[in-house]
Amino acid sequence: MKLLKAPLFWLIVGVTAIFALLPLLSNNITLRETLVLSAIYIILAANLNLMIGYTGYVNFGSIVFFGLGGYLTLWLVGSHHWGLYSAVLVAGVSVSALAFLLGIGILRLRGAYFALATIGVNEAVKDFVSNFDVWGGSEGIFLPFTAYKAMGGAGKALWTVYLLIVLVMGSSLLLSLAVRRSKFGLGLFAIREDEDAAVVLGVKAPLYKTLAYSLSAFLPAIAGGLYFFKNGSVVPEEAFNLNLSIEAIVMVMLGGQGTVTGPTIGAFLYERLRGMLLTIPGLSNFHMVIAGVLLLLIILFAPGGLMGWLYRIWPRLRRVLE
Amino acid sequence: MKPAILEVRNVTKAFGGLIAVKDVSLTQYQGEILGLIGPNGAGKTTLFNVINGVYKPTSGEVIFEGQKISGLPPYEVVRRGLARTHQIVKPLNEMTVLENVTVGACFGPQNLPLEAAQEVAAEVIEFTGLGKYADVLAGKLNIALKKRLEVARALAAKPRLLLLDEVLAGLNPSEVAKMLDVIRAIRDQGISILMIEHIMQAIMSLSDRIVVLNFGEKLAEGSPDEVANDPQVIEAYLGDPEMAKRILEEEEA
Amino acid sequence: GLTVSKTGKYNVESVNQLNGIKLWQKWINDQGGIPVGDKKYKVELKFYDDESKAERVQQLYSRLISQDKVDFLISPYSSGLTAKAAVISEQYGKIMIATGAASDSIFKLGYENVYQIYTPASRYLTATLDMLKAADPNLKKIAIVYEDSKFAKAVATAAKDYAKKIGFDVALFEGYPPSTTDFGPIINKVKASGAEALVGGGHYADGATFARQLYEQQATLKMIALLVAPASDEFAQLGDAAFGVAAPSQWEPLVKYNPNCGVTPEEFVKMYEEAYGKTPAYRAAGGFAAGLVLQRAIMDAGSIDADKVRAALDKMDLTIFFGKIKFSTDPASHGLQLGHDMVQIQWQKKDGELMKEIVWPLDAKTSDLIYPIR
Amino acid sequence: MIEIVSSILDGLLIGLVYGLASIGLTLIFGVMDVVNLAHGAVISLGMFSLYFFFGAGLHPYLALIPVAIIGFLLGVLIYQIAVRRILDGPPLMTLLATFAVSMIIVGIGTALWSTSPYNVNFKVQTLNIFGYTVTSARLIAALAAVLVTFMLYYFLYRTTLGKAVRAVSNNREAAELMGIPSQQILAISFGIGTALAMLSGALIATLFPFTILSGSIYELKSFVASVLGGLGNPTGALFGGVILGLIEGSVAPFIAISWTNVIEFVIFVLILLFFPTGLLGGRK
Amino acid sequence: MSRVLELTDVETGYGEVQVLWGVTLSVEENKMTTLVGANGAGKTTTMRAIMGVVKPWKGTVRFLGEDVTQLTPHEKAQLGLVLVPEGRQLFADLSVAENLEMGAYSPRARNNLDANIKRVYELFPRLFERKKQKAGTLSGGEQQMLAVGRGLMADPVVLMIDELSLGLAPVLAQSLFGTLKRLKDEGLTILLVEQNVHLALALSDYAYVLAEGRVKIEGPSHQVARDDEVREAYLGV
Ligand SMILES: Nc1ncnc2c1ncn2[C@@H]1O[C@H](COP(=O)(O)OP(=O)(O)OP(=O)(O)O)[C@@H](O)[C@H]1O
Ligand SMILES: Nc1ncnc2c1ncn2[C@@H]1O[C@H](COP(=O)(O)OP(=O)(O)OP(=O)(O)O)[C@@H](O)[C@H]1O
Ligand SMILES: [Mg+2]
Ligand SMILES: [Mg+2]
Repeated sequence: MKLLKAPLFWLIVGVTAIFALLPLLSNNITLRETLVLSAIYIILAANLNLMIGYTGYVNFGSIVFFGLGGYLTLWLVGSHHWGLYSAVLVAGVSVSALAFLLGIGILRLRGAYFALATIGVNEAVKDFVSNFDVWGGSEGIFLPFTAYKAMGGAGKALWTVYLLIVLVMGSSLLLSLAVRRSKFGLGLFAIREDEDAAVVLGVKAPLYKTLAYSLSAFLPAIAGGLYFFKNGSVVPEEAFNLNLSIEAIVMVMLGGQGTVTGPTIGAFLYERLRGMLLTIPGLSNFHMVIAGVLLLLIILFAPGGLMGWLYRIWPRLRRVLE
Repeated sequence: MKPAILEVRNVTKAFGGLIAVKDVSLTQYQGEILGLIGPNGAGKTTLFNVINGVYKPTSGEVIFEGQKISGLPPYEVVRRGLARTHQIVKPLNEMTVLENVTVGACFGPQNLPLEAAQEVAAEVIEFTGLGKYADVLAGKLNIALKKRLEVARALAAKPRLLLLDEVLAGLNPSEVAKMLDVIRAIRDQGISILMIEHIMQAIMSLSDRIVVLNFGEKLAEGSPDEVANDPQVIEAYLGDPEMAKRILEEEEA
Repeated sequence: GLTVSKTGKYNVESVNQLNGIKLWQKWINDQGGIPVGDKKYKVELKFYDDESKAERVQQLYSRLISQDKVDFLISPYSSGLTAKAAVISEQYGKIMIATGAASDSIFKLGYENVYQIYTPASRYLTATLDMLKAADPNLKKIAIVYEDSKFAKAVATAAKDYAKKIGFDVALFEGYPPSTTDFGPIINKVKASGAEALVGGGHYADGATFARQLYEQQATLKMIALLVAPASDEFAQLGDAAFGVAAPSQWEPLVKYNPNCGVTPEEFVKMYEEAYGKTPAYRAAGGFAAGLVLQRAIMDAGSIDADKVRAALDKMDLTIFFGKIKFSTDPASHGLQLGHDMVQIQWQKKDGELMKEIVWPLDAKTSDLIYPIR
Repeated sequence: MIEIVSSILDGLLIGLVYGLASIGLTLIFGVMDVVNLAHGAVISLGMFSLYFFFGAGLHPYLALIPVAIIGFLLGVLIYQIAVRRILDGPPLMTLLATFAVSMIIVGIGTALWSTSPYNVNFKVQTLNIFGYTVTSARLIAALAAVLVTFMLYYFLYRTTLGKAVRAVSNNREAAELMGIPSQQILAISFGIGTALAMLSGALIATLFPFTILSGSIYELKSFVASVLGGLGNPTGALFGGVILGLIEGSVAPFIAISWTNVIEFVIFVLILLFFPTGLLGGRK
Repeated sequence: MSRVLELTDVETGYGEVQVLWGVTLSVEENKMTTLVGANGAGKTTTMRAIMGVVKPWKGTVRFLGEDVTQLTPHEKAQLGLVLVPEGRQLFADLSVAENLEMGAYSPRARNNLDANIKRVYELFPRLFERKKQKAGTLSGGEQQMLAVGRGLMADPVVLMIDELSLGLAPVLAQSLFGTLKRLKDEGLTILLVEQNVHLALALSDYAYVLAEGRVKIEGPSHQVARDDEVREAYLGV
């Protein structure tokens, strides 16, 4: 495989290993809970990047995959007593399939219309689930504690889930890299730059972008399943939190869309920034303002995202950190 | 006579009330360079768009190598061996020239894997004289280079028929002459060419036959000489080709 | 340790609750701390802002446990956030006193370390319906309109069953989305249903808006009882629209309980007014009560060892200034509050001034129920 | 029957208010292709401005004038600080910048006013027309929406400055070459868009209680309304708002209220599938 | 005879890529001056530098004796320096009439709006027929007429036109050249970039040949037209 020769491949493997081993070896739970949120954000950003950065379609409502994955998983585990592994896999596959069908419809829209329609999809699903009694309606689904016992107790279960989330994170990044270096990725880039031209050049745009949409749903759905399993419950506002969706766009753009490294760094920094501001005492009332100001400063002075800025000051980086 | 590669049969294309192409039929033979001229807004580009599937004809059909292609989406049309360039260039701005051309090679009729496509792209780039720009982002090229990029991308697909829409616009006479050599070389590879052009010396010297459109309808068809001397064509399109010379003489007098 | 929603949608409620907890901390530390054997433990509080966001709660509770090494936990505000925190507390076997969380369902998931202070949702409106029955035995049609959130829906569903049981006809049973500001369509439906009394609501913002629009749109109802919102003092800002609106409340400053431990209601109110310059609402009382219950359990256990404290909590049967406290020990609903009961308040006018009066239970009332109100 | 009619009429009135809320958004998008994520925050600010002017003793409708002026100045400020520099940058950066502005506004608002609800308490008349009850505040808000849309239309299509706004939105460089000070025009447009958002917030505040976060609901409605009408098309936005309101009003009597949003968003997505640039057509 | 527009040692480019390497040229009143050069020689860039669309890195642009190097494009346009840009750049969603009105946005042009609009409609009766139509739906030739018409509305002191005949049918190109000659005869100062080098040299008074961002040859047009090097490199003979 040519992929194995890419420096970035090994970097991804390394970062994933660090995520897994650091809290494990030091048995540091705070670190784990901090990293789990980073990992989730990285998963969301990396997969969203397949749409925004690679295909050029801004998905405002990407969180819908995450939420549906969470719901399906908790429903299967909670009400049907499935094991976690099979539940998240089924959730991933079904959400991905659903995205494919949905994509056939809404990917005919372009630009801001697509972006805003995805908000509509997310809100429609959220409101539907709020009314859907099989999934507990607005009360959501709460996992009985026995679900953790089946995995050797809460303590062990949460470690397992953490490692799985890190694995999904690693897979998301490798997927980003693999797509980027493939013929499929080249087709997506062409669509991003000019869809009409791409079609005339022979790219099957309707199929390609629907595949990208569907692909970008798979791992977030699994991550949603794991994350909400860890939380022990899922309710509509948390599962389909539009704001988190928009924050995911912020992470992608902050790091630099279209690259593999950018969204990862963007997600990590964004989570750390918000998390740190929350725990610094004196700032309590103003942490949001400070986060906003910092974000604005970054945007104004590094408008190409962090990667754009890094590439500019150190062009050779482009070859290593794609 | 050689067999036909492309047949346009009674094609009409309307946008709302406006009929841009009206009942046009034409035939292109294998290995031929066929010129398409006509006043601005005559429907030339629209006809191209119908041929390669960007638009569905309102009525009529397009036959390529004996098979009906009208109604197929553009990506299917390319895969059958019919590539085109755009009058209003459409470079993939944030991708390099090499990547642009690779897209053409990758998704064309040969459906090459990525690496093979890159090799083909590199060859085509040399052939079209874009060699030193291979790693430049396409958005950074000037208009003339972008036009050349259009040609390179279409060529990389290894089509059997190539549609060229005003690829000479914006070139000065010497550059036009160089580009004519490139086009002839393409034809010598056995690729048939259908081209739209407003630069008369060029199209007259290059084409085997010429079709003239006016207000969406076919006004004339024939060899360059026949067309150039057709009074209808002169009135609607050519005007007085000797004007420049006349003005020059006036000034000097 | 605990997290507090200093920002986000729960900030008012949550900060009130924190004030109560802080007051307890000061009170006990002024006495030298919690007496355990011959030692006295000073109470130290550690809290973070959770932005009312679920994704932060687990991160911050883990931090409290493993980094700040707190011994006991108090829940965040709201059932939703408490459920997230419970997963973490359970994982480490840390005891968490849940205040500001009235859901029943959290306590039916098999958790062993979570203890509820509030009257659970299933019993929230039952007393209100009893009161209505007593005031007007002939009234039949009522409307139950609730905020479509975990808490309010649970309350409303339990109320519907109870209403049917005691002979009411539920003419309209409907939820509205939590972010609703325009109640026009709902009020149209209430009018169309022919209901004569309305119970329901959800949290503060929606309840206040609902009450105001019921008034503006001239819905003629004999009684209106809403969750949460009328129990807050801010509700008086609605002016005429507040008049006559009733609410179940976890606690009121005027209640007359005779505690067998800790402070009396009067003492608590006085302390609170001195500390914060305003009368405490029930959330603050709940905060204080959470501290008190924890303190009492530690004293009973004679240790801060989690197992011993847990045993003390399981055995607990107290009356404090907040009312009765007794936890379920049934494994299927461990930690659920069984002892505590709701009181009913109504906004009435004294000398043209809007006042909150206790109207139910009859032995605790400060004024008679006004009925019908419109 | 009367319930159904009044429900639909209520829907119409609230729909006009949604329309008003979305006009500012659609204007800014139409002129400079910026999806303004600070829109909701600005609407909230409009609500609070009205609250404070009212608290200072000004009649709420009179207070609309200073609110609009503040909105205009705020818009110009936001444009100059956060938008101007990156307008020519990568296409989505303005999304981030306005998101950051939104965080700053909401953050400051939360610190100052917490997230608890505020209320503008002024006596409104209730009108009773053929058994249909409507508050005068609703009627006035709806009429104001129509009036403002008309004025904006007149401005854009009949005045030279308005045409310059459209010219800049079509082709900034060409406008500059024709002597049109494009930066000034963009700042003015952002100012007008923001003023409209503040105005709509102020009008909503006369109807409903609000918190610093309330604007986000109207931001969402604004997205939907302006897409339905066709992005960048002010009349379309009003039209889109009315459609939203009518959907809400006409389904409410027949199904549980909590389903209205589902229906609304499903209809929204469906309409888009058939009219990919909105019902009245807008910018692509 | 006065020099209305003068460039001295102008250098500029895009990003880090330098395109112009010290261009010095001048345009005289009531004359038509032509800029000739290969693709990418920097003709368009020169015009953009004159207008300030790209800022000159070095050198000065003087207009009517004043140093205008640092002015923004709209300020220059208001002084009477008007460019009809490459690729037309119309306001596609505005009507023909509105496009013309926007051409006359600057205060000095607004005073003569009525007279100018009449003149433009006389020059291009076709535009009068279509004045309500959206500019974006015009055919290529009509768009070019509108672009020139819009430039004239600005009441230019110097009219700069980039690629007048690009993509135009021969008959239309001839008629536009005719129009240009008439405008010149009426006293307008014109700076022209045109790939139809034969015609451009025939019509103009003075010519500059640009190569790789530098002026290579200059002189009266008929002399330049006879220059052997020019004939080979640009006229294809
Ligand atoms: N998508 C469209 N919608 C509406 N009208 C169109 C569309 N595309 C082209 N037209 C109109 O159809 C007519 C023919 O246009 P077309 O682009 O085919 O002309 P052309 O012959 O290529 O002209 P030119 O030589 O100027 O390029 C024109 O009047 C044009 O305005
Ligand atoms: N926007 C841009 N960004 C980067 N480089 C550019 C840009 N526009 C032009 N260039 C480069 O500047 C050089 C000069 O271009 P310019 O457009 O001035 O040439 P020109 O003489 O007008 O050519 P043409 O005959 O093609 O119009 C070219 O090499 C071109 O690639
Ligand atoms: Mg054409
Ligand atoms: Mg040029």
